[in-house]
Amino acid sequence: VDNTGAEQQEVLHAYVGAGMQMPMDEIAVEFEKKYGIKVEYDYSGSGALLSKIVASNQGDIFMPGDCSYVYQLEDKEMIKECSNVTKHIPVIAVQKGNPKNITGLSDLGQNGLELALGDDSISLGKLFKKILAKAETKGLNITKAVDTNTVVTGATVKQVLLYVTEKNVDAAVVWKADAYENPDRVDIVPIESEYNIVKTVPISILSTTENYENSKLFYDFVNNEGKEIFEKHGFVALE
Amino acid sequence: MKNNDFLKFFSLFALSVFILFILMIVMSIVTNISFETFYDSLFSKEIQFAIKLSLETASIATILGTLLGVPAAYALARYNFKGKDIVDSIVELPVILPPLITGFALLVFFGNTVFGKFITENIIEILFTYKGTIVAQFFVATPFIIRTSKSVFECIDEKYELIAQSLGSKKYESFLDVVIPMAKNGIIAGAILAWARSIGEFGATMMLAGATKMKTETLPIAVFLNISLGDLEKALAVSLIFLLVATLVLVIIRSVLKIGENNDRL
Amino acid sequence: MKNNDFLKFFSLFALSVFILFILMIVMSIVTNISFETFYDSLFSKEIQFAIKLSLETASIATILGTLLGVPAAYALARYNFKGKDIVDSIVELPVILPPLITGFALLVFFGNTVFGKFITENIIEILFTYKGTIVAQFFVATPFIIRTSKSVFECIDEKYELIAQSLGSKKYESFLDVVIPMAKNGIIAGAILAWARSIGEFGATMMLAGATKMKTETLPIAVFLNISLGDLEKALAVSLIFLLVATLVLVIIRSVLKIGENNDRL
Amino acid sequence: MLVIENLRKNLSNFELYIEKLEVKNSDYFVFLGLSGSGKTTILEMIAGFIKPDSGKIMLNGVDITNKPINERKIVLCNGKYLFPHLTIQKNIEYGIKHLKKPEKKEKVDNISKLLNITHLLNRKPERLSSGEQQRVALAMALVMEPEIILLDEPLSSLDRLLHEKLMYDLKEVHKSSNVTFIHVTHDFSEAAVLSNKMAILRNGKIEHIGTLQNVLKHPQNEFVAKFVGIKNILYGNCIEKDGNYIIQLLGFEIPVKEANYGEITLGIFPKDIIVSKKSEKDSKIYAGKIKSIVPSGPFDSKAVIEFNNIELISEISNSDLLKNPLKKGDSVEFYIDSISMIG
Amino acid sequence: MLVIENLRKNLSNFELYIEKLEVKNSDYFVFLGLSGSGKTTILEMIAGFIKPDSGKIMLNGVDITNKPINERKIVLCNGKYLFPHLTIQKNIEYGIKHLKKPEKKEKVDNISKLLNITHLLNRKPERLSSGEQQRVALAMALVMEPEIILLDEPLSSLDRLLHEKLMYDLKEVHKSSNVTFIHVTHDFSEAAVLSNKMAILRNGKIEHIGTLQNVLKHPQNEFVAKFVGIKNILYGNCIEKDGNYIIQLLGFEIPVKEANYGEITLGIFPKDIIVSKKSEKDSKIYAGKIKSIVPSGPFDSKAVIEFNNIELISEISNSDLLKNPLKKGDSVEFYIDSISMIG
Ligand SMILES: Nc1ncnc2c1ncn2[C@@H]1O[C@H](COP(=O)(O)OP(=O)(O)OP(=O)(O)O)[C@@H](O)[C@H]1O
Ligand SMILES: Nc1ncnc2c1ncn2[C@@H]1O[C@H](COP(=O)(O)OP(=O)(O)OP(=O)(O)O)[C@@H](O)[C@H]1O
Ligand code: MOO
Ligand SMILES: [Mg+2]
Ligand SMILES: [Mg+2]
Repeated sequence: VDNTGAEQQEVLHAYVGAGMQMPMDEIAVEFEKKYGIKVEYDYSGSGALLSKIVASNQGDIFMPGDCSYVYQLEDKEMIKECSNVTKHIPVIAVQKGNPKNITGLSDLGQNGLELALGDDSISLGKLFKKILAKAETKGLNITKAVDTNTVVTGATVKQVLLYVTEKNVDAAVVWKADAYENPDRVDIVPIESEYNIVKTVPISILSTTENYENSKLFYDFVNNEGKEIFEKHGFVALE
Repeated sequence: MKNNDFLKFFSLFALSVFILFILMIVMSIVTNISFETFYDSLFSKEIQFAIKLSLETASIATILGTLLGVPAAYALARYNFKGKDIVDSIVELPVILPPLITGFALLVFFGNTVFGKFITENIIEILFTYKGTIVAQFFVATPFIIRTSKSVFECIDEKYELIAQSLGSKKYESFLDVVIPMAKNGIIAGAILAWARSIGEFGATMMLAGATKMKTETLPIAVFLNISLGDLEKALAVSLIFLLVATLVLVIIRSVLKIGENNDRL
Repeated sequence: MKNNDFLKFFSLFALSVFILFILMIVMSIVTNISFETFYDSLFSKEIQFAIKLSLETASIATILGTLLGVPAAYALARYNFKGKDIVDSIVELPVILPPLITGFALLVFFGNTVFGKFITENIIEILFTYKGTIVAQFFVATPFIIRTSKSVFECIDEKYELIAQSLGSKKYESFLDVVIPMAKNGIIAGAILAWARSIGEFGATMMLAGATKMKTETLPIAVFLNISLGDLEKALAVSLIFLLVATLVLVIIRSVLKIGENNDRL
Repeated sequence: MLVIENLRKNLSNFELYIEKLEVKNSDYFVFLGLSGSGKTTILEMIAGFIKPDSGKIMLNGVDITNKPINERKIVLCNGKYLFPHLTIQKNIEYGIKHLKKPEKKEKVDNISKLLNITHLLNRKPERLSSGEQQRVALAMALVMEPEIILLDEPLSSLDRLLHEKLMYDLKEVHKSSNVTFIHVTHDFSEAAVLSNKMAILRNGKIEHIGTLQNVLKHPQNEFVAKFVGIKNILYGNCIEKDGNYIIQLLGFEIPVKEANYGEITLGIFPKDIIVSKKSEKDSKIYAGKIKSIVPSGPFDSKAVIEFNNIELISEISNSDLLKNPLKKGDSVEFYIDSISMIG
Repeated sequence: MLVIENLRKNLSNFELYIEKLEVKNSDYFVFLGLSGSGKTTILEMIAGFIKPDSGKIMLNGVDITNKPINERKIVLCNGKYLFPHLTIQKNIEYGIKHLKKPEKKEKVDNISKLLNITHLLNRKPERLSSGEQQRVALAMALVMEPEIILLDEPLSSLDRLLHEKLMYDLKEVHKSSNVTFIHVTHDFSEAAVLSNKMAILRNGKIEHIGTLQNVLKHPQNEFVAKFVGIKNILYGNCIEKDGNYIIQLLGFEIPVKEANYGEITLGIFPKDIIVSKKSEKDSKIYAGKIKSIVPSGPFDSKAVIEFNNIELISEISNSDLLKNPLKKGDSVEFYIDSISMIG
């Protein structure tokens, strides 16, 4: 089963947020071409990955959907190095053709609109709470209305998005990159920049790594060549 | 009998190995929680809600599954029809299917098909409510009831029913008067299994009902949410709570049944 | 017999309702896939790998589970010891525990406890390899083998063993010569159940072995990854592939066993 | 009257066929047959548990072949199938559960007294002996006052003393009710004691229907003869001589009462070959030689007597043997007390 | 020789206790008892299937009480427990599986011929009749050439004809081997035919050990008497008179051969109360009155004779009744052919 080929081939174990499969798979191919080092991704929700790292005490690279997860590990002194790679931009995903004619954040308070959000336990959920709070300070009081309209909260971003693609709800707040992958099923409505808060996707080297040199090579590769690939997949790279 | 006891030694050894394995897993959970976290979790409003919701939905799903599954099992045990082998296999599908896929398919069915939409819109709101939790649990639990009841029905000599009919009962009367009481223990065993399966159900539940706090958050979902938060200790604490609640209920049910049995013998 | 057939009507009706429910779920999957997506998925390298890995790990886990579970079941069926009731309940724990919690606890055990670490570092690398998949599947599948085998052993009159011993066999010989062949069908039924449970196992597998493409990606994990990708259609296609593979294998095993049985009767 | 006509049932490689059978009301009818001869199958068709492939079953002129089980007024009772979850009281009440309480109580009380099971009413069936279970089953059937009660080997698996007691009880109960009893057994002496009429089954066919006397004296064929205990089967010629009928058998002549010309088959019970120097009834005395002698029970022995190149089996009581000991090779004289005509 | 001493076993509310029992080598020993009397329990202790609570079992001087089952050279055989997954051939070979192939084949062939099961060797047990299954079980045991073969009701559940055949076969097989047979049954006539010696069990205790003659003539107590078929139990005084022993019974005097002073219990078999005007042996003739008469089997009837305020049960052959019909109320004369001394 273990057909890693050459037995002594060096392998990196990287925990990567499941939402970044597309760009990261491509990066792994390029990286292996260049250095002959194989990268194995363990995809899952960022929080699940965090728990996994703490529980298993193993791994080289951690790339969650949000910096906060890295901070938590830093508190436990499990992070060697960390930098930001791309932006994660929250957007409103609506059903194809935008039947409810949603134009921005303010429309999410519409009477009878059905809304799916991320649970507070995932970064997207937490972030959206902050966005609503920010909007309040700027005079857009829709927190209550949004609360009423929220028919479901999901435990992963993909789950939240799924409810839109499956037409179970009218709109959902997701990362732009996720919505971007489903162009034939959802339309993207940006959140007005005055309210929006953008997250950054970090990459970090774990202190549990047993091969710092290779980890560092990959870390640098993602920070340089990787950014281009991320942009190809709808992410907005950081300068 | 020493030279002969290799079998006893070996089989008890195998049993011990597996038991130890399980206990180590449980210990892994227990030793990683501080009492405080456990206490706080147990008495947090959210977890109290999750306990209540878990117990309620699992019980309702089990009752519904029993009401539908027991007659279905009887049909499978007693009547012959074309394609019975296939029907038998179809009944088992929900056991084979990973809950994730099940939940996904249920979501598609209720959200995206004419018939499913009709139900959700006109009869009962299933998506994103605790009713969805029940539907998902019902779906994965009922096969256990059908399978167990079926094998009990097959064990009960059909002559008891025929003799009951010979004594003047209608067919459905002989079923209710004779078959059901005789199959009681087997049916209950199946229902317990189904209940255990229901209360632990996670994948399908999460898809269909969502993971909405204080609304559709069952104990397994609470664990998942805490894992997502990266709060390892709290996740483990909730896991332990789940373990205690489920075990407690099963032990109580079993001992109540045992007392009932002993009374029978008096 | 018209006035009497209410029972037949009602029980067949209940059965049909549940079967229809399942079929609708399956149809929800099938109708949302284009043939192309299905074809592409089926013949993609990744899915081919997942099929192979799923079949292999589930089979190995089932074999290991049988080797440990059958003697353990025998011990539970034949010997009396203190705390047997408790042991009986502990064996069932992996059935009650949501796989997510199981996988999580296994992860803590192998990654964070002295004994578990010792195993992973010195004996066998379990975390994030296909061996982890097998361990997780073994853990959730073995209770099914123990439970089924135990009830078959309890059904087999102990006199057969005693008579075999009377005819000169040692205890372990009477177990191997007489009990095992007599319990064969029950053990196989348990193993099939365990296999089905293993191949569908997702939560524990993902925790312990990770969701690494072309390495620990079983079919259910492939479904998960595709859902994570947001590629609904492909997720459904992989679900269908899973369904077909699992059903096919089960049908083949069952019909092979049936042929064997018929030969017995010749 | 129960009438069965052209009843046919195929079960894997077994075929049951009954051309015609009539059981009068209030009769005690016994089906006799070895294991697998189809006894249970017949009972279950009469009860309606299984459907015949073709043919008719009529009760008092009404065709009941396709009547639902619960409307036949025919009850099959079987002590092995008491309802295990109910007390004996509830078991007996089962068939009359629609009646009012006092009425039920009275009926159960009466029937329990009749069958001597009053002290068992509060127990569960598992705590009864097989004999008691059979009694309860009978009570369950009787309390319904059916037309016919069907009994499937009610006395098998009882031990000796119990067997005898329950057999006479059955006879009593039948006499005191006017229900038709149809009883199935493989034990000929049960049939002899209980039945007004019996049918001997083999392989799904009735070989003989008749009273006990008829079966003993005129068994329909060699199977029936062997079944009822005839161990000596001989072939002879029946002729008339001087106004008397005589069977010529291997050079000897045996006088018989009835005429039956031509080659005929004869049967002699072992007990009817009597070793003695003197016939009580002036039957002819033959001379033979003991070939072997072994006990056949506590009081009798089985002697094989060689006589004119054939072997005859005779039953000799042990008390006679005590007076006149016999051993292999001894010469003996004997006479034949009674002969059955086979066919 | 098998010796059992002070063997004790408690099972829920049943207690088995055997003070002393000896079974000689090559004997055919039969345990007789009703259901639940402890027959199976004794056999299983001898076989080693269950452990006694206390006491000793010795075989040829060696204490085997705690020996593993497979080292006892004692085989329990039971047709109900053939190994269902093996052919008859493999079943018979089971106990000699360590032997070489040709040797095995020879042994199996010989034993199969002896027991007439050669044609069954390739079948599975489920396809055999109960009689055939018992034969196979016997073959499985015999082929091992054990010291003792234990048989748990080998003839029960066989039908009449088969029962007789297999019973004589068992006797033959026992004679031709020199294995000790210990056989358990509830059927007294089986014991009468087969045993050299029998033990009658009740409620876990041996009530009587002896030969057939001994059991019939001197049953240890009333239970044994009833068990062997004595239906008349009377109490009398034995005195000496003119050099002869006489039992005074309800005003009459019955001459007996053996002395046994004081109040004694007597038993009379129904067949020994002979209705006749003339005693063959000059026994005393009594006069009584028929109280009831019912058939007791195909050839005999049971008459209750009232005599001097007691009831005697007599067996009268139906052929005698045909000659001299009797009915309720008739006066009859009878004599007593033989008396058993109980105690
Ligand atoms: N459901 C069935 N399917 C196939 N064959 C059957 C079925 N029931 C009975 N038989 C066969 O029919 C024959 C008659 O069976 P039945 O039970 O009537 O015999 P029986 O005289 O009652 O025997 P017993 O004395 O053993 O009870 C047997 O050869 C049996 O194998
Ligand atoms: N395992 C047991 N536990 C408790 N009681 C038992 C057990 N085995 C037997 N007994 C009881 O011991 C008594 C003797 O049983 P045993 O089987 O020896 O009788 P038996 O003479 O063989 O009867 P049968 O003729 O019915 O086979 C019975 O009262 C029975 O209920
Ligand atoms: O990387 Mo995420 O869990 O999809 O935020
Ligand atoms: Mg029958
Ligand atoms: Mg017994």
